[in-house]
Amino acid sequence: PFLHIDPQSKVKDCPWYKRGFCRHGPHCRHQHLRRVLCMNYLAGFCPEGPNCKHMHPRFELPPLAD
Amino acid sequence: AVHEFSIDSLEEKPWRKPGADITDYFNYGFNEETWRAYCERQKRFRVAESGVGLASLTQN
Amino acid sequence: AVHEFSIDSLEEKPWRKPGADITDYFNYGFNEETWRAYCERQKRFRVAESGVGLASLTQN
Ligand SMILES: [Zn+2]
Ligand SMILES: [Zn+2]
Repeated sequence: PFLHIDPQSKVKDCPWYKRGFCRHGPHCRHQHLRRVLCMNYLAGFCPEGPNCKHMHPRFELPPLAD
Repeated sequence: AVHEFSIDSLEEKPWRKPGADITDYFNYGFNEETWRAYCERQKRFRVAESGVGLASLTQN
Repeated sequence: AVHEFSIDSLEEKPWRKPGADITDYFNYGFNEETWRAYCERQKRFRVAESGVGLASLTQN
């Protein structure tokens, strides 16, 4: 078996930052994409669902894989 | 504000469709029923409070 | 160990340092205070409205 290094991993969207906070800040190996929080989702419900132009961040912690 | 419109006023309820991820629509583990109940409670609370106070509780 | 991940558990708070760009650490325009409030809101709502979700929040 050979070591598979995913070339995309370096530019992977940081799941922690996507959640709202990443402790690694500028030193994170993943990408930190600035986004806008959906105010409806923040209130609890957004009828746009996956088609919303703003973010619906999940609060569940990302897997510990990295 | 989002609480002003009722979920029942929506013609389409796409989160009910097969394959839909309900967490795309509902935050905090809400589903249609618990969200409706929450909105009703908010409304009653708002009436009881004569429209004061709630804004500061929900906007943050 | 099972404990909730919280910024308060971090020994270092590098975003406070002079010259640090807080948006490198916090998304959505959050800062330390608003992020903390957001986390509290998430926990409160999840417990109050659905009774679920805490397990998935504490497994780190
Ligand atoms: Zn990150
Ligand atoms: Zn939205």
